[in-house]
Formats: sequence, C-alpha cells, structure tokens
Amino acid sequence: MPTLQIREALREAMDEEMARDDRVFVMGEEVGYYEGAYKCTQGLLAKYGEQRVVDTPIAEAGFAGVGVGAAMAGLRPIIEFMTFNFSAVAFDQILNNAAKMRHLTGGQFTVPMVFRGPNAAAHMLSSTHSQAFESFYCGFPGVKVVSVATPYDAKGLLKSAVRDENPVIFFESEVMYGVKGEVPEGEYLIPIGEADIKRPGDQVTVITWGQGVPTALEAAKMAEENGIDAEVIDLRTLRPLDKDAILNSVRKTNRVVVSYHGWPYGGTGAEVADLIARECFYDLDAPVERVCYEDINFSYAENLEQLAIPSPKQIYEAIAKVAYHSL
Amino acid sequence: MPTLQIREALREAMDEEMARDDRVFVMGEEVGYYEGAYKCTQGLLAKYGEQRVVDTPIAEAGFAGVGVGAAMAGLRPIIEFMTFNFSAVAFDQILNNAAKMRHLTGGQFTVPMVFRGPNAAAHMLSSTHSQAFESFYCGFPGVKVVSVATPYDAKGLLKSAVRDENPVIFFESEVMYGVKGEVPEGEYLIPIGEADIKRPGDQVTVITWGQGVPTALEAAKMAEENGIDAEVIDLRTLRPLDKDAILNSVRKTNRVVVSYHGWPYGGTGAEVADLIARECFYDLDAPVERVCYEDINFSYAENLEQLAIPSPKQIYEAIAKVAYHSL
Amino acid sequence: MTPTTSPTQAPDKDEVVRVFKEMLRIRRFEELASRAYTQGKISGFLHLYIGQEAIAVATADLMKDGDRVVTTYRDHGFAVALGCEPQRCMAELFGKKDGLVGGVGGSMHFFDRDKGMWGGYAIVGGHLPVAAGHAFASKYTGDGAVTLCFLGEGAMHIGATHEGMHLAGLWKLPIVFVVENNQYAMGTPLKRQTLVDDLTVRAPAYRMTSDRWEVTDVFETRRRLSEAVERARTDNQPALIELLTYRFRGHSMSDPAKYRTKDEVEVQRKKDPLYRTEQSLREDHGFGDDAIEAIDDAIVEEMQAAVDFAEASPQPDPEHRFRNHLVEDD
Amino acid sequence: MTPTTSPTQAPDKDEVVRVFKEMLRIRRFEELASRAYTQGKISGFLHLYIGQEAIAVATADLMKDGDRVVTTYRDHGFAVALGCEPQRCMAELFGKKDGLVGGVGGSMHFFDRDKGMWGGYAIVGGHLPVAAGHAFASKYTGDGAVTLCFLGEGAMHIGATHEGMHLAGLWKLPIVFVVENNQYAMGTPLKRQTLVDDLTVRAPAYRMTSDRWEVTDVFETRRRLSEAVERARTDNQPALIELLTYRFRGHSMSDPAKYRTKDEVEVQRKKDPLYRTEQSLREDHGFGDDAIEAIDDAIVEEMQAAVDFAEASPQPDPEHRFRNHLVEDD
Ligand SMILES: Cc1ncc(C[n+]2csc(CCOP(=O)(O)OP(=O)(O)O)c2C)c(N)n1
Ligand SMILES: Cc1ncc(C[n+]2csc(CCOP(=O)(O)OP(=O)(O)O)c2C)c(N)n1
Ligand SMILES: [Mg+2]
Ligand SMILES: [Mg+2]
Repeated sequence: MPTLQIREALREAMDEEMARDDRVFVMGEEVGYYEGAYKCTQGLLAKYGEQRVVDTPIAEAGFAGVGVGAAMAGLRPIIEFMTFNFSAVAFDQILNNAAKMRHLTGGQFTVPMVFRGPNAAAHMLSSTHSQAFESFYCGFPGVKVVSVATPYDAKGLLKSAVRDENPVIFFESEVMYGVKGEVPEGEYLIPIGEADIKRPGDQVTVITWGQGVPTALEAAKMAEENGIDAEVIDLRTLRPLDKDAILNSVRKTNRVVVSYHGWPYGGTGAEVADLIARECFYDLDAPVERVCYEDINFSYAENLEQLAIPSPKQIYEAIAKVAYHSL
Repeated sequence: MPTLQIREALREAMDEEMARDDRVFVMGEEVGYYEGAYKCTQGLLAKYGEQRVVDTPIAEAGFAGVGVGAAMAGLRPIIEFMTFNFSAVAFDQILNNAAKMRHLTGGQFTVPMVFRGPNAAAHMLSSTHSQAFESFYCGFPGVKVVSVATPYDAKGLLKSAVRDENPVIFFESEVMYGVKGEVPEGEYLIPIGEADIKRPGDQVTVITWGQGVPTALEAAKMAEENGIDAEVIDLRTLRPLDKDAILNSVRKTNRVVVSYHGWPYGGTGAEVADLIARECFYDLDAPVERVCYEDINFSYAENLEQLAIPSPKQIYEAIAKVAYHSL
Repeated sequence: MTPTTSPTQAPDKDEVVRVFKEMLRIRRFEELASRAYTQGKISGFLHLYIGQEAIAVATADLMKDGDRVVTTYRDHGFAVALGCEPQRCMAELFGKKDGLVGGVGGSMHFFDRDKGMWGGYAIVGGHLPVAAGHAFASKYTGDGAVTLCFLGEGAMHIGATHEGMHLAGLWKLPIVFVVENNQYAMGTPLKRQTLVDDLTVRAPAYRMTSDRWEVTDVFETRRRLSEAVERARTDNQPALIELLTYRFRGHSMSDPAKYRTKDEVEVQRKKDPLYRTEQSLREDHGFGDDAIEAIDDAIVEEMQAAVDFAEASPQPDPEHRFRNHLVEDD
Repeated sequence: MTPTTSPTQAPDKDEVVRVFKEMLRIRRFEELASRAYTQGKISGFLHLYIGQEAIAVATADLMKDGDRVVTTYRDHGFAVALGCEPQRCMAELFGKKDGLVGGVGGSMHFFDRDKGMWGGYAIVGGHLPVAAGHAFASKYTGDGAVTLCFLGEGAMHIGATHEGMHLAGLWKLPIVFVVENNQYAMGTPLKRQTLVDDLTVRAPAYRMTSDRWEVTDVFETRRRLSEAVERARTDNQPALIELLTYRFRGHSMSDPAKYRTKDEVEVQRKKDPLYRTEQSLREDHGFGDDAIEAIDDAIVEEMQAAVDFAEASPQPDPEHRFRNHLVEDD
C-alpha cells in the first residue's frame, strides 16, 4: 500500500471529491497560490482553477458565512481555517448559521459543508494559537465534529465529510501533517460516527482522539512493558459520539483513562467521562481518569508548553492507577 | 428587608459601584438613553452622564474589545451584552484578549472587567436567541464565570465581580429579571467562588444554577411531598467551581442530580458530573443523573420550546430515580 | 400580482392600484399581527415593517425566477410581497404547524425558498456573508440570479457586514445590498450610531456602485433599484443602496418608542408611501372613500382569514422538535 | 536616544546618525534573531520587520510619556525603537525567563508597559478594539496620551478592524491608526485582497483625517505622522494613515516568499529607508566605509550581547506556567 503523509491524504481526499463533484470547492486564506499554509491544498489551484480554489482576504466570519450561503444554494464548500484558532472570529457564523439553518428553515435548506484545519496546540505558538476547539464546537447541536490522527482516517473521513449533507467540523493538527501511514489506492470512505480501536487490549480502555492518539499509543506500549494490556480507542468522531464502541470496551476492561489534547473543563473529555460513569456505573472498577492539558493558557517557552501537554508517561501513570498497579 | 427585583438589585449594584469608584463605567447597546433593553441600567445615565453610561453602535466585538483595552489602561468596565447570544460575535475578544491578557503580558496588565447580560433561553425567541453560553465560557482559563438566580445573589455577586481584578462573565436571565426577593439595605458582597445551599436536605443533592434554581426548588418540593429530602445547591460561580460545597453535599446524600438550563454535551453539567463521579466514586449510591435541555436547536413554537426545557417534574423523576424511590 | 408596467415606464392606473393593494396587504397583515400579539396569541419578538412596505413591494416587482431576498428579523413585508401565503405567514407568527417554517422560526425567520424568500435573520449583520455566499453560488454556477440583501442602518457598523460587503465587492458578485435606513437602531438614532450622514460613503471602499434616496414613492424606488439589480445581473457589479425610510411602530412590540417626538412622526406620516399612493388614487385617479374602502375591506378580509387560519392550525407535532437538526433527523 | 531636532525641523547630521543607528539596531537585532531561528534556538513564528524599521523609529520619536503603541505580531521593531532592552527582547524570542514577558509570549507578544510598548497581538485585527479601548481610557481620564495602533494592510478587511475604527471615529478618541501596507498579507498581494488602491478611502466613513505616503525617508515619515498625532492629542481627532512599505523577508521564517520576483525586491531595495539613510550619511555628511562600519560593529556587538544574554538566561521556572491566568495566581 502506498504511504502518505496526513497532508497528502487530505489533499487526495479533496482532489478526488473535487474531481467527482464539481459543486465542491475549497476556500480559505492562502489555499490557492500559496498552496496552503501547511500545503494541504498543494496542486489544487493548478488543477481546478481560481473558481474552485478560492483565496480569501483575512475575513474568517466573511468566508465562513459565504460557505454557508453557497451551501444553501447547492454548492459543497470546504472552508479551510488556517488554524481553528482563527475560527473564533467566525464563531457566530458556525453557531448561528451553519448549525441552525436546516432547523430554522423547517428543512427547506441544507448546509452540506466542511470547516477544516488544524486544531489544538502545535509547537511554541503561545496562547492564542494553541487552543483546542472541540470543547466549543461539540457543545451545540446541528453539526458533526471529526478529528483525525492517521492518513488513512484523514482521507476516508474527509471524503465522507464532503459528502455529508450536514456541516462538519473537521480537526487536523499542524504537528501531525507530516505523520505517515498506509492509505489504500482507490476510493474508500470511513463513516462519520464510528470510533476505531487503534490498539486492542483488555485490561484498561484509553479513550482518545486527534493529537492524543500517538501519545496514548506510546503510553499503551509503556503499559504493555509493565504488564498492563490497554485498549486504545480513537473516537475519530467527537459529535455524535460512538457510544457503543466506548461502552463495549469499558464493559470489557472496567477501567478507563480519557486522554486528549485539550483543556479539562467540560468538552468531550468530561462528556465521555460522564457517559461512562453513568452507563457503566456497575462495571467500573475505578473512577475514570482524565489526562489532558493543564487548565492554563499556553506559554511560548518550550519547557512550560511541554509540561502543560499530556505526556505518555502521565497517561501510563493514569493507566496504572485505574488498574491499581504499582508504577 | 426591602424586596427588589433582580433587575433592581443589579442596578443597585452598578449604582453603588459607580458611586464608589469613578473608574467604573457601563457600556453596551441601549444602556443609556433607552435605559437598558431589560431596564437594568435605568436611571444610570441621568445620574452619571454620557461618559460613564455609554451607548454603543451594534458592534459587540468592538465594544467588548474597547472594554478590554480600557481595563488594561486602568478603568473598570461593565460591558452589557443585550443578551449573551450576541456575544458570539465577540467570542474572540473574550477568549483571546480578555482571558489571556494577564498571562500573555507576563502579568504587566490586568483586565478587571465584567461582561454581563441575560443567558439561556427566554420565551419563544427561536434558536439563535435561546442559547446557554456557559459551556463555551467556562471552557477556557483566564476568566471567572458567575450565574445568578436571586436578587440577593445578583447584587452581592455583581459588586464582587466589579471589584474583581479579573474578567468576570456574569450571567443573568431575561425571564428572571422580574423575580423578587429580599435584599438587605447597605453594602454587602458575596465572594465569587462560593456555592449556596438554597434548600438544605440530606437524601439527594440537586446541583443547579441560573434558571435551573427555581425549577430545582419546585422539584425539591415535589420530592418532599413524596418523602424525599433533597438539598438544592446553587453553584452561583461556575468557574472556578466550589468543589468543597459540591463534594460535601454528595458525601452526605450519596445521590446526585445535576439540573440546568443548557445543552447536555460537555459544559458545566458534564464537568460537575464527572467531578462527582471521580471524587465520590465510593460514596455514590446511584449514577449521577443530568436533567437539562434536549440536545436540539430551540423552536419558536411554545409547545416545542417547553418540551426542550427541564421541568420540575423531570427533575423530580430524576431525584426519585437516584433515590431508587418509586414515582 | 405581476406588474403591468416595466420599472422604467410611468405607472398607469391599474399599476397604482396594484401597488396600493400590495402595500396595504402588508400593513393590514401586520396590524392584525400586532393585535394578536397584544392578545397574547403571538409571542417572542415581533418587529413591524409598517412604513417601509414600499421597499418590499418595489423589490418583489424586480425579482426574476431564482432571485433571492435575504433580510433581517423585520421580514414580514418581504414575505407577503414575494407572494408567500399570508395564512402560512400568520401561522408562523402563531407558532403553528402550518407556519412558513412549521412554527419553529417565528417572526424573525420567515423562509420560503421557492418564492425567493431566502430568509429573515436575527443576528445583526450575520446574514451579509450568507447572502454573499448565495451570490457566490450564482456566479459559480452561472444561474443568472441576483441576491438582494437588506439590512438596517444599525447593521452597518458590525464586522460581519464589512466582511460580507468586502468579499462581494472583491469577487464582483451579483448582489445588491440595500440599507433600509429607518433612522433608528432600537432606541438609538442614526447620529449616535455614526457621525456620517450618507452611509453610501463606504461604497467606493468595496468598489460598489451606490445610490441613495428617500422612499416616498414606490415607483421611483422600483426604477432606481432596478438599475442596480440589472447591473448586478448582467455585469456582476455589486451595489450599495441606502434608502431613507421610517418605521412608524417601535423597534418591536415591547418598545414604546419614547425616544422620538410626535412631531417627528407626523412629518414622516406625510411621506408614507402608502399614504401617498392612496392620495394619488384619490387625486390622480378619481378614487373616493368608497372605492378605497372596498379595496381595504377585501384586504382586511384576506388577512383576517389568515388570522383565523393561524388560530385553527394545530401546534407542531411534539416530535417535530427533533427534526432537521441534522439531515438524518428528518 | 532622544531626537535632537523637532519633527518639523530639517535634520542635522547628528540626527541622521541617530536614526541610522536606531534603524540599524532593529535590523541587526532581527538578523541575529533570524540566524538563531535557523539554528533552532528560536521557535514558533518569527515575523521580521526588515524593511519597515523607519516606521517604528519615526514613531518612537513622537511618543510622549504615557503614549502607547499597539501593533501586530510583527513587533520587534517597535519594541527596540521604544527602548525595550534588546537582551530582554532576545530572551523573549528564546523563550527564556528574562524575556520581556518572561518567555510566555515569544516573538508575537512583546509587551513593555512602561516603555509605551502596549503590545504585539497575534489575531489579525483583534487589537484594534483594544487599542480603541486604551484611547477611550485616555479620553475618560483626560491623561492626554495618544494611542498609535499599527496594522497590516491585510487586516483592513476583517470585522474587528472595522468595529475598532468605527468606534474610535464615533467617539472621537485620541488614536492614530497606521496601516503598514507592505503589499502582502502572507502570500496574498494587495490586489487580491481588495480592488482598492488607496486604503485611506475608508477614512471619511469613520470621520477620520487621513494621509498616505511611501516610507522611504524616516524624517518625512516622522513629520507627517506627527501631524496626525498632534491632532489626536489636542483635538481628539482620530486618523487613518496608510504607509507604503515593504518587507524584505518572507511573512515569517517559514515562508520562502516565492510569490514575488527578484526584480520587485531589487526595486524596493533602492527605496529602503535604512539604505537611503546610509546613502545620505555617505553623500551628504561625508561618512566613509570605515565610519559606517564602526557604527555597525558597535550595533552588532550590542545585539550579539543580546543573543549571548538570551542563551545564558534560564528557562522559566516550571511553576511559572501557573501564574497570571488570574490575578490570584501570582
Ligand atoms: C449582533 C447583534 N447584536 C444585537 C442585536 C439586538 N438587536 C436586534 S435588532 C437591533 C437594532 C437593529 O437596528 P437596524 O439595523 O437599524 O435595523 P432596524 O431594526 O431599524 O430595522 C438590535 C440592537 C442582535 N440581534 N444582534
Ligand atoms: C484572524 C486571523 N486570521 C488569520 C491569521 C493568520 N495570519 C497571521 S498574519 C497574516 C497576514 C497578515 O497580513 P498583513 O495584515 O498585511 O500584515 P503583515 O504580516 O504583512 O505585516 C495571516 C493571514 C491570524 N493571525 N488571525
Ligand atoms: Mg434602523
Ligand atoms: Mg501586509
């Protein structure tokens, strides 16, 4: 199987979808002539021209809203945020227009579109550029939220997102665009709403997504070396949650760590933890542990940043803790 | 003791703080000549003049940011959002400027200011005007978040918020501005960060805030009639959480319902539930129940709206459920 | 009713009667809605368009198949003018199942896709980027449609308006932005919103053409608007139009509008296009009280029927609240 | 170093030497930062100001006690010009404890309150309302200070910029907005950001005065800027200034700047104010290679010392990450 970087997998997904359906277009800052701040859209302008690969001025609320309006009129926009940090200025368009339009219009309009771009902290970009947005975007109805961690998932899920009839928020990561992995030749789709077992195991369940996936896998390896067999579940879709996948694993292992790159208060982390604590009340052998960002604004300084991000060791310690295993 | 409406209590708080400290000013849409869309600022323009009671054009990002900049320069702004729904267009200013400024500047600047206004659904305003914002504003560090449900709390907490050296998000409710209650004469402050037992009880803990408070109290009355003694805790401050108050009550009752006017995914509801499930793992006699909005966009139609909002009966049923009590 | 004269021709008598009826239909619709509100049958916010009707009627005359109107929460006038059924509009206000969007939107969210009513939006300025998106789609697909996007003068100062206009100008989209300057944003008069008198001062920054006039005559309004619409349609030339108009009621039903004087309102009443059209029927076309009343009676009857329909319509099915959040919910 | 001539006087030799040194200090600071970045000692984003230094130097000359500069992530030039210690600036880039803000901000967030450096901001346009807020406070307290708010031309099209400028104009705040039009927003040339050539076209909409010139000479820039600053200070008259300038490096260190031709860059090099000031020293004031080199050597030494300081400075104390989120954390 060919090996691709995540950025290449995303590019293939957009390319294939644009070739398949000429209503699909890409819009955002520097997506055209510059070929993407992180090169996800490389080659697309040359292939599809200015009409379908649209560079915008710096006006996130404007072009997010243009995406909504174009989708209502029958197109299928892919709106790239250079990073989701900049989507904060477009929050109203996503919350009030994208997510509500179908309901508000009594079903007269659909908003089939994708908002995609990198999410969560990258490396030493200080606090305004180091934020995980799932706690905001999962918090309201009317959207689906996806987060990808491998080239295979990136391609298959982005293609599904483009074909989805609803607005889909699609999280990637600056620091993972170069991550390589096998991607089959030819077309395939991964359904939105299905979690994936990235590593099977039967003693502890580690639930994670996005940047958390590689860290959790490392932690699982440490656990294995210490005699604990951890299952790592990559949620992949954060809204709606794949409850069956989560609960089935927990009912098997009876012990859970939720580990992710995002702030602790609320969000997907608390939602998953609460779901498990409630639905598996009699199955749990230990309280659900959460390992995530510290509850602080990010610093530029490398040491301070690193300390705020969950490390494999911290996750391993949480695994050991729920397994009542000495370190 | 004099009896005031919540709007009057808020007004007294602003009036007293403005009289005490001439750095305090109020800014927002229609706060001056119109005396507030919900009349919270009635009389203030006449008393303090245009310089300190500032009507703005419709530009929430603009005047929220002006508030941040003025606070950095030594003033103490009270920024009124006509409703928090309109703060969505100012999200970036709150997230990236208000909440991060002190940290980002290495402590050179503080941002002592209040963002206040009504939150959550009122009555038949359809989806864009019926949203609970605590799931967004509690999700990041650098702010405090307060939610008030009685005139007494409204006054005492707003005064503390104005005096706080940090940005405080202060939630009120359109449908509760007319709620009356006793407010002592003379000055008093209620510390931010302290929950309040609105009804003592020892069989089930109901944790709530904002619009949820009166509903929870009604439910507690129904419970009492059915032989269950419920304690109702009004969080009052949603960030930081008063963990001691929550956990002490749960350790006493061993049974919890979290009930609030907001969407289910994440947010304060999930955070509190997860906190309890983790910290009181061995104390809980039943899974924590949550009763809140349905996970849907709000409709204008009265019946659809009412069905989406937690009723005393639903809360009572949850109380009975965690108490393993037949209905 | 379709116009019998083109936008540039002088109107004949039938045409004057027709626009009089169209404007009156909106006014009577809203007066009955206002009464129903006072009776507690309509709730939430209700923003009346009374005084501004000529704009919607002129606009409707210019619409071709596929053209779109996008506007604010002050949207009943456009819906009625565009031919949405008054009974379904009224049912929407009543929050009933037969409402234009099934009762979920209420006053602020009238949508009727096939009639070109692409919606009433409730976040000030938030609809401008969306409208630009419709126009983007028109240019993309070459469907030849024009999007007409209406906003209040109060919306000129918010970021989304700037961004939506800027993108439309930069990309040369087939769109006309029409500022209905009714002098107030809630209780704030124009002079406390901006120091500028002429809001079209911003058109050059967006490379839009502009025009600006006081709306006292529906035909003049139609004619001048048609020029901008045609340039948008044929040349992808966006425009910024400022219309000086007036709302006779408060901002919404809960606003007693104490911020203005009786005198001011009286001056404006003389300019009311509906009043002036009635004057023209009387003075230029020989209509007497009886003839005017006959027209009025028929319209009141139509609108009363709409109220009756709305009252009779059932509340939405409770399960309906779970529909349409995602397409899969249908 | 304070100016020896007033903004309106013709500069004498000492003054030319002084501004040459000030501009060169910024350039050498950034060149050494650029090298440190390539060596992996600085990380994150690093946006260089090379080519635009004259603007910061002219600005610094006009600042009185209490005046404030608010700018973007491209902020080193202002910090150095305003007299922030280069070693603390460099330490900030290195993410070290002795950095201007203790290493938490990095390149994009230089703040030094007492020097009038009220910050580098990283969300495009987001700082304009904040800057307007500083000016609001000045008017409120009557402190007589002026706020100078800088932005890139790319920031003109975002909502917050519009709102910040609008409020400043409406409320007549003592603020000067200066657009540093360096022709590109990342890889996007001006003509794909807007169809307008002259960005001050928007000044009348905000009731601001405006001015616009190409920055080739630091003294001309200072003189013309001073007029706006004085009107802001004495009359609360806000202004919108567009400065045509150029950045010789890519947008940030990760941008190879392939979107422009060598020829274009060559043409601009001739206009570089630093280059032209050096020419003036040589041609008008008899400086030879040796004299120029002596100046340069001293500056390089100063900046190398800053690098050495930054390298030697420790990382922030790990516990420091918990400080300053709330005041109570201190
Ligand atoms: C972003 C936002 N802020 C505030 C409001 C509340 N609001 C609704 S209408 C209105 C006044 C709008 O005035 P204008 O644009 O002149 O339109 P008009 O009502 O006069 O037709 C305000 C402040 C809102 N809906 N959205
Ligand atoms: C809201 C927002 N969108 C996008 C970005 C990413 N970004 C940072 S700088 C920049 C270009 C800005 O260009 P300009 O305003 O001309 O300033 P210059 O960099 O040329 O000084 C972009 C797109 C951002 N920081 N904030
Ligand atoms: Mg108006
Ligand atoms: Mg630029």
